[in-house]
Amino acid sequence: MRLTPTQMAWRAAQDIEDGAYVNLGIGQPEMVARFQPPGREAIFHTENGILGFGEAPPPGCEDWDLINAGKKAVTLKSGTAFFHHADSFAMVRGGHLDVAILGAYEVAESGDLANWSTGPRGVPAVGGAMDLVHGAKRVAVMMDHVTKDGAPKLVRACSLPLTGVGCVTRVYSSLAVIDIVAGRFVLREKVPELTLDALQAMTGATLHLDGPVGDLTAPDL
Amino acid sequence: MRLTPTQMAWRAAQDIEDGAYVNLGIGQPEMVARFQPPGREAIFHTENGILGFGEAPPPGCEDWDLINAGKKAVTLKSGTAFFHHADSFAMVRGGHLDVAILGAYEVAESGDLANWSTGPRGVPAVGGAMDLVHGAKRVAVMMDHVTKDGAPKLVRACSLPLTGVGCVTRVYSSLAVIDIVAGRFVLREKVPELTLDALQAMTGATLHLDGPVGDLTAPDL
Amino acid sequence: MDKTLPDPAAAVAGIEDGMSVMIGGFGGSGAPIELIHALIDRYLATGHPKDLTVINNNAGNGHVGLAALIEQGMVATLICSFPRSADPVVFTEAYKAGRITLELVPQGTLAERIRAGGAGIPAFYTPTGYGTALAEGKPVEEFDGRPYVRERWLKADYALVRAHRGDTMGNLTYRMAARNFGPLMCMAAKVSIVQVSELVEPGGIDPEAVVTPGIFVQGVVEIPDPAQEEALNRAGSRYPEVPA
Amino acid sequence: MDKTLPDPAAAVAGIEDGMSVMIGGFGGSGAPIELIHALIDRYLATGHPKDLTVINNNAGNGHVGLAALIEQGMVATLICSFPRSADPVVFTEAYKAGRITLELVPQGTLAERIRAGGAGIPAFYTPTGYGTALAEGKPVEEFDGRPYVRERWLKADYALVRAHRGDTMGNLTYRMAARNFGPLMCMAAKVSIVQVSELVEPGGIDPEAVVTPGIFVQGVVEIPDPAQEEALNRAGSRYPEVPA
Repeated sequence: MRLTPTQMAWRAAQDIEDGAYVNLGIGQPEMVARFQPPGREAIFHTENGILGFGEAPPPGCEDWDLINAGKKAVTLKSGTAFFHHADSFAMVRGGHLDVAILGAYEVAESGDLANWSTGPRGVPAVGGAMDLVHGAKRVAVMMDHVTKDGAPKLVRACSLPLTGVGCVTRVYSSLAVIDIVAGRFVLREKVPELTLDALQAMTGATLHLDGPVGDLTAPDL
Repeated sequence: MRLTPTQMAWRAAQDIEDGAYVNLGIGQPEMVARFQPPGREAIFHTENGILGFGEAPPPGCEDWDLINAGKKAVTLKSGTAFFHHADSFAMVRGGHLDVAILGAYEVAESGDLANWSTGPRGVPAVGGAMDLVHGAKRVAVMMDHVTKDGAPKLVRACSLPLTGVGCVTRVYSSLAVIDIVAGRFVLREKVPELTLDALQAMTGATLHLDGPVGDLTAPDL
Repeated sequence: MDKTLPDPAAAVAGIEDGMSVMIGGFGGSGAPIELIHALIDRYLATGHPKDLTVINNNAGNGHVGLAALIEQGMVATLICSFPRSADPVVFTEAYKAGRITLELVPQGTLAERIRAGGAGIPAFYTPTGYGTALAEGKPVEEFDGRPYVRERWLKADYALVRAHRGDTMGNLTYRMAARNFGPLMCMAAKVSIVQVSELVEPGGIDPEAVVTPGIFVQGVVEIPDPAQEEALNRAGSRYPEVPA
Repeated sequence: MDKTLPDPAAAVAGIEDGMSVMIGGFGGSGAPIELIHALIDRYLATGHPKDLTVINNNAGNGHVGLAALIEQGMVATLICSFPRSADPVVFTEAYKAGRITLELVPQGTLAERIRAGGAGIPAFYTPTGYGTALAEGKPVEEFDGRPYVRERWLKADYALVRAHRGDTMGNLTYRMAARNFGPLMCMAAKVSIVQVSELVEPGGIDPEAVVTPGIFVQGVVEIPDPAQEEALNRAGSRYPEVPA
């Protein structure tokens, strides 16, 4: 009834155009790269200075000078380019990326995103997230619809420290695809097994409709 | 009795240390490169993105993609590097150059420099001069001591539009070598044929002494 | 993904009246002569584009390239650092007659403003120009006891650039000092069109040697033996060759 | 001009108590392990340098390189974007025990602040961090209707960087994603010390391929087969190998 992380990644991948420049956040969003629809080829950017890298090498064949932002080994493809960190974030901040897909703790109906800190305990770490949310033309989030405890992650206002203000435009959750338009959650797709009321009950702010709501389905992956 | 431009360039060259990074202004200062003392090798920077270029090629052998800031053809040397304009001015503005030697219309005892505009007539053009005067660790001027009409070019305050405020630290004139220290002209060397009074009469602000004044002499060039 | 364009005419077809156009080159070195001349051809055939704002380090030399663009009356405003050259007659006459507006910018500030435009930095502080006529009216602030001028980013609708080798994904290398403003302008324009002497397939450029990554480039057109402004001027060329 | 240094010990000999040191690398990629370990050797032998402010993207991994530097108690303050790693125990313990101060900076802002330090730009505006805890207390200004945070340049007394090929004049190339912060840190430090896998004479690097021009480098030391942090950690290494 709910999409697995792999299926969320598959769904997010369907919206990426051929030739798009894409940054995928560390962790689950990285899987989006596996599911490019046939005939489309996106170019993947990583903060640490590679454009157009390829998949992970076979174990034992890693080159530790060729890694992605998650410090995982990647490979070269035809047309790869290397550059330094300032040029890399010029691409980000300068609005040259078409899509960034990030994980999140919370997304507010205003588009506010919280994904870098769960509060004052522990060691804070931000990486490139605060830059990415202001750079890409389209900033999407991929996350479970609710927390492990069942609390909504789509909320009226974030309770956790913000990564960015008003920056998210689409959420691929485990239950729905939701756009953020003018400070409102607009439901585009939901898993067919769930009624609108049931989905609303798991969502921390009002779900608005603007046209028909599609079925959110994904192949078994 | 007065140094020729070539001799001024020779004199300025004597103060450039081995291994110094140097930018020479368009025109007469370019000649400084010819007179590096034996055993010393400076590395020359040009605003349009070359570090470590060599002399002009023989006529007919020019490559018009290999030019200096004065749009004159130059040559490659071992250890040359190319870079874009933002990196080039990062070198300048970031204080990485050891010496910049520029021409001037006027230099004030405050270190103010006027070398880009003779007033509202004509077409204004500034190029890289305003950047260079704030970049190099040592900004020197090489110029005739007086105008063609005999008016002082070393003045109390510049009458022409400024290139930079308080930026010049040494002047190589056709008659003297003068440091600018704490808003005063300090005479270091003068041509021996000229009395101090005669030199002062051709200078628009007081010449101060701080230790002995050397003889400014240069070989026949 | 293939960003190849068939010819210079197609490459400049999207430039409209009133647009801002960054044109690469420092003097003739790096000047995209064929792209500029294609723009002139279109203007002569259709009357468009005109009222352009052009950003270049200089203001043209002789009667080819940027000078020819100005000579046709296509340029309303020029943003540059050094509008002098061996033969600056075209710009000088247009400027003195009030037919063209000049915004003079120190060269390093021009470069940094363009980089800032490409890098999403709306403003920055520089010591350059402080206390001079070129900083009049600009905000000044002290940092660590030293005064600095605040400068704004510079962006454009189009960039026309000459590079050396390009692949079909838009990755570029340049040739010697022809690099100059090219990489910056590719970053700062909505649409960057690049003429390359040699067009190769992806993989034809060492990833370590890429100077402009393809993300900054929207179109590439191959011009195998590009004209050099300096050589044209020494030969006394004009563009178009025989004015109608 | 020859900027060659004989060995890592000589390369780090000038770093004094209380200095700021930029250390290149993104995780282990580009980390100058031999230079860091030479600094530890000196500290173990002399008690100096200590109270360092270190600027790095991360906070070390395992018990080698930057983690080992922190483990020795040589680092008073760390400026970084992401103090997590596969094995962040050294930093985490030091931080929780209050033995090290952390200044957390968004990664792109960190890179741009370092570049600004090298480029003579004392401050710039960025959208990054606006409205977040990391921008608290920083000046905010609107440009074209959008809010931006003002950030200051970041400079350092020293930079320790790993490059790939270097010539004796300090011109450098890097290896793949090991480039990351290296070129920026070389620009922003008073003294930049670079370990290279291969040291060549001037002319041994194609002038088009130079990534860091020699003007940004004060010393070069050849380390032909540099250790990789990731490989050391997978082998369970510690530095020094057997703690005294």
